[in-house]
Amino acid sequence: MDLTYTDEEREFRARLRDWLGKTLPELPAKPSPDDWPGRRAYDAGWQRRLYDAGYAGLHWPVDAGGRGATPTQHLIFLEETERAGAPYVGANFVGLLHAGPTIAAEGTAAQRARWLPPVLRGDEVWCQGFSEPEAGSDLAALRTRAVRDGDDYVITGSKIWTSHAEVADWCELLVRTEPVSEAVPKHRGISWLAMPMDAPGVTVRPLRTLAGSAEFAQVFLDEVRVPVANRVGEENDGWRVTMVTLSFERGTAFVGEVVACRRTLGGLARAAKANGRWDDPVLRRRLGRLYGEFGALWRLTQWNVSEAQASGGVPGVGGSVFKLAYSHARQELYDAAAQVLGADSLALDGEWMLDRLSSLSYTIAAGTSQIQRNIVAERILGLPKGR
Amino acid sequence: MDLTYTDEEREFRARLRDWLGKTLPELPAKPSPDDWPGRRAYDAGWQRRLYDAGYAGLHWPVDAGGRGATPTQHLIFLEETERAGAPYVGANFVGLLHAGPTIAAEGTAAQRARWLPPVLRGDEVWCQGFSEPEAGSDLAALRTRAVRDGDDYVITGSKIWTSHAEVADWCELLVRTEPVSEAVPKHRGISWLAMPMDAPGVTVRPLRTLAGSAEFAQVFLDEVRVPVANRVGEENDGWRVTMVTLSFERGTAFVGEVVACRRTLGGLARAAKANGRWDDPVLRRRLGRLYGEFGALWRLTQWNVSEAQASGGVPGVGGSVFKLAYSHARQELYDAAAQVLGADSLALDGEWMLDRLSSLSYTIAAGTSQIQRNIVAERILGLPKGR
Amino acid sequence: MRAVDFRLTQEQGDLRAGVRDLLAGRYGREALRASVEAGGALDRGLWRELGAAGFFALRLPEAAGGVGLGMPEAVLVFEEAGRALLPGPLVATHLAAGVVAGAAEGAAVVTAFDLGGALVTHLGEADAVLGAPSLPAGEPVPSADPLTPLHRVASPPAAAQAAAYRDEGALLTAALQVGSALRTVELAVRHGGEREQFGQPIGAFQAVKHLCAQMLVRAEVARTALYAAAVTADAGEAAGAKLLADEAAVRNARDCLQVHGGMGFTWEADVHLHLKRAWVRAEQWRRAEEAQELLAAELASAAT
Amino acid sequence: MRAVDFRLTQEQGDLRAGVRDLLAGRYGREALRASVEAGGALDRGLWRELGAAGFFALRLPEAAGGVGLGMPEAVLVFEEAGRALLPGPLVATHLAAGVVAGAAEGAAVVTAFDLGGALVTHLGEADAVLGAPSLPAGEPVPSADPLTPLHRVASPPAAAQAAAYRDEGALLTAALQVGSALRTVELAVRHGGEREQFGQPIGAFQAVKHLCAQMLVRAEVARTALYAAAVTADAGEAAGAKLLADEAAVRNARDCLQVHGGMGFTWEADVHLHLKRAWVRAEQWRRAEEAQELLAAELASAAT
Repeated sequence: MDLTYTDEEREFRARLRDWLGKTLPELPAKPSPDDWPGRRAYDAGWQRRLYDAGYAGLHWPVDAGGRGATPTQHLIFLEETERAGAPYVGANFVGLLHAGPTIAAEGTAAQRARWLPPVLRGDEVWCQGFSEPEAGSDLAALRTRAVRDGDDYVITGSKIWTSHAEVADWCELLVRTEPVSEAVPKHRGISWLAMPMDAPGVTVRPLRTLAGSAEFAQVFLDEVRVPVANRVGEENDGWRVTMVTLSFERGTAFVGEVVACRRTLGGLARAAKANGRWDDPVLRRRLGRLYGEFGALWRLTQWNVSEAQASGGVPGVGGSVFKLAYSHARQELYDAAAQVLGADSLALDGEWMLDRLSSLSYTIAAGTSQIQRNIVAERILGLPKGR
Repeated sequence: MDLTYTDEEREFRARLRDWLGKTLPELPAKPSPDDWPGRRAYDAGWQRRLYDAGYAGLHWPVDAGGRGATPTQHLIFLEETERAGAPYVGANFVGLLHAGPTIAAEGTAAQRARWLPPVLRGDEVWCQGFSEPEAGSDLAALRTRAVRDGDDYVITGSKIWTSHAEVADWCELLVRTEPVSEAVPKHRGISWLAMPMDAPGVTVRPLRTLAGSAEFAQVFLDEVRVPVANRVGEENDGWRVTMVTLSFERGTAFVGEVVACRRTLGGLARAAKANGRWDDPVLRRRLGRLYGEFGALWRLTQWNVSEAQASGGVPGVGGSVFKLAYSHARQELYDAAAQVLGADSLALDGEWMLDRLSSLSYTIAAGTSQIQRNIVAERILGLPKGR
Repeated sequence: MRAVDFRLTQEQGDLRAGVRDLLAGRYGREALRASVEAGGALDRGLWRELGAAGFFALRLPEAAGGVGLGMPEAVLVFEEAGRALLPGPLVATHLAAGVVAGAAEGAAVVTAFDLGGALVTHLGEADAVLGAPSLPAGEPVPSADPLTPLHRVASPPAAAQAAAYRDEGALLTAALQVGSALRTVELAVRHGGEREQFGQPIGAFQAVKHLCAQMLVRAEVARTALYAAAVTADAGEAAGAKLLADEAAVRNARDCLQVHGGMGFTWEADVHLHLKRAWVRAEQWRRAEEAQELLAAELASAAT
Repeated sequence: MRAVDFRLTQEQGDLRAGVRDLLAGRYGREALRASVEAGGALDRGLWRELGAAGFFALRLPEAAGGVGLGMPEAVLVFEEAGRALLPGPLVATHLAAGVVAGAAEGAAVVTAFDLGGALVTHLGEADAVLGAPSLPAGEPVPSADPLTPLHRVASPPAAAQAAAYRDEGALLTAALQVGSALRTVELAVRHGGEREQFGQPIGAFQAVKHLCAQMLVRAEVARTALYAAAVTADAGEAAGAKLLADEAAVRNARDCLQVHGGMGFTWEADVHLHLKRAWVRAEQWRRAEEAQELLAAELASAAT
């Protein structure tokens, strides 16, 4: 156990802080939430600055164009950018955190050369086409069908919960290349494809969330042709390829958010002092407890990163433990915020309610809490599967 | 909706209150918790007084020797005896609340005549032989075997969680009279027998609970002979016969306890005022919330009784809703008590800790909360059974 | 001879069924979604129909042109309104019947300072504010609940203004919450029975089953507290009913959302409407800590 | 180059394994149950062996005859003691090493006024009370925990007496709680895998599975907080670790009991020993509300 930073890490942090201090004031104004092209341009601009400064793909391997930084350096990066209020990864999320790492791990040299550099430069945006209306928690039950026709797959089906579909260039798409049968269980017969979003037959329909915004879309696919060369990994081996991506999602994707939550908690304390509710021990102790809990979650993040560091970068099922604790704590944070604000929490001119609404997805998205508990119970604790 | 009492009910309450005021001071001193024969004698004495005053078997049908009172009168009886601090039903619990009502509902005229009057007079004590070490939540998986031999069943097996086994005269025993097979599912092939506890082959071994007392026993049966005439209901029909009893257990058995909990809550408020913790809003509001919750549970009891009144006396699955809410509230009550008392809650010279320990069984005994939730989900809400 | 009987009388059952039919016909799902898209704007025609059906005049004496029924009947009616997510300042207008002209008939829309501060619901469409001498000016603010427009007034009155109506307001609001809590149980159970994952309806999984069971437990305990408080008119019981009903409505909407998974996170599902409205109602008339303190005070006085 | 690394060093791993082996050999289940039947009476021979193994002198400098290790190593050792339900005033005696003669070697049994009042654990067998000038007189009272005898002293000292040791005492107690919380996960998982009902191990039912999963989550979050606090020696982190560890130990013991069903309610099962001890420890050094207030104060000062 050693929570002190090396000289090298301290220097990395100092340089980054310096750069952020110079760069952030130069950024253009943030676009409005509904201005998708504007958001894409803004996110691309930020990514380009990171690229030029040598911070793009920090944790990607060097042979994939990344900087080969240690997980600890990556953690420092996420911590410092969040503290400084730098832009979120935004439209580049899937490219940098899902599709990119998948291609880096499983793609051919040609595929890496084609797809990775534009992601790092912020030139191309990816979206994710995994979930389907009938295949949510049971992702492997997906039905979108790809039929081989010469050098192409011809794809028909639909996808849901796709962020940034309106502005994406590419979609990391899971399709069924072999129908489920007695001989082929549902986890087999799936393939991973890179689909150009401007291909004929692709229709994007925005999906309005309970927060009133169109953060997601449904993507309808009607005989879309995708070259076989766009398949990453072997045919019918897409489930394994996907799991690489998903374990990234469950491992380190929440680092910045934990930092953000601790900042939120500070704002909450200030608000409670301002409106007098800090004097109510019920509320004060509730916030104290949350402060302790988010402190522990920040440490758990460091722990998971230490583990990832030791295992060569791929986070394990420990991410499920983190996600269960974090998603609950985050919802509790916004419940506490509502208690601090009282009736004022109902007015959307405050800053909290939209975050509270978003937080409702935390126990659902990227594997519901129920699914996470199954994973923890079966894969970590070794409890038997039910009949 | 009418929560006012009729003149007749008010008169019933007044007479009872009057009788309790005269009778309770005449009772002998309570025996110590470990003095089983003393406890039996004490409970029998109390039951005899009830019998002589016309309160025994209040809610039993008249043709079973009961008073045929309405459920509301029964509720008044339980409320007033609890408020007055009258003795609990104690050793007569199974006779009056499980075995007796079962025999009244399912027994022959001869069986009723033999077994019911001594229960009402407090002369004979019953215990319950349902659960087995390997058949807990899955009660129907019981293995204790009864083989027909002339006019007797010859019984071998063991039972667990049997209260008052040391002093009981009779045991309401569930046995397997037909082995489980393809043709005979486990719910079939069970019979209900009245077993004399002094029969050769019956061995009682006390079972110590986490509260340190021997409230329960294991009962070992080694070729015990029980006359076939002691069977209530048809052979192999014991599961249905039993369900009559269990629905009583889940329906109205907690009435007195809810009254007791409200009294406990009052004592807790006094203790908190005395040691100053009442001034802590965290604790005060916690107790306020519990006061509201137990108020609602008392009303839910009345509701269930109203339903039972309308359906002819047999409480339905609504008892599961009550039990889920009540067992949780009761455990929360003792957690709150520990908060009121602080470190003093650790000293067993206080009155709370033993009750706190007992309350730990509430989410387990008479159907765990997990089983109750299955019942509510499947039988009330109609959700499908899992594969 | 009648004994203590918690069950509804024939007349009460008929009343409830009648209101349910009325709302099903007049405020079904299409009307609900139209209200949502209209930002919670009230349908004055529907408001008058509610008035004509006795919704607001229910507890006014017949001599005063009312229906002459009591609080037990009122909570049944409001429970139905809560189920249907009927928008508008229903409680305030009901309390204003016989006090503010036009309220009883549904000709007037009456709101109240029931949020304990500067925020007022439906002020833009209100003809009066309960207990206020005149209609205050207010700035509209975006509302968390699409069915409850909010205004912020510059100088809110002293908290005492709505105090006279607080017990009854809290109880009727609890009825709306109970209706919502019962409705979200139904929505969760229906989805659990229909949605298939891993080769069976998700309602067959214990995780979903047990969530639904606890939802029913919460709703039934709150409903019992509500009915009892309506009959006894006891302030402590009313506070307990509000507390339990707020918890049931909010928790059940949350669990219903969880059962619905991603679908529950969409604008199209009704779940979020129940949740947001439950949040609003939890702040109205008597908040959780106020109810707990009132109950604690009752406990303390009962214990001495 | 070493980076920030939360994982145990080789030496730390060896230390933990060594302590686990020592306790398995010297304080296995038979010894545990013998302690229970003896009402928590201490085995002085074992106490001296613990002393010889460095349990109490672990953090004393080598120059002072100690082992010269730090708090990170101490919490690992105490975690193992918590797993094994090792009885005695372990924390107080450890804190007394170098202060009270004989404590470091396990020759003396030292208790403390760590319950914030008149109750003291193991006073009947203690040679000293940490920070007290002399051994106070006390009356034995029956204890909720069969492994923790209690005395009530006539005139308890001012709360300040144990204050100097509070942060470290809370942290080491948190370590005991974490050990217990991890152990009850193991007990629940083992029972869930073995006990069959309805034709399958009960651990195959989601209801049991999800209970166990949440137990692990609680224990792992608390463990992380504990290790971090041991490294940073930050008072706020120590308070957070105590708070989370208390919750984890108590809740896990409760859930473990639930998974065990009726068997968990028996004296023979070890579950109740974990629960009762967790209750005792939750009252020691820093109670939940004290930890919450300390954390709130830190939050407030960090936020300004």
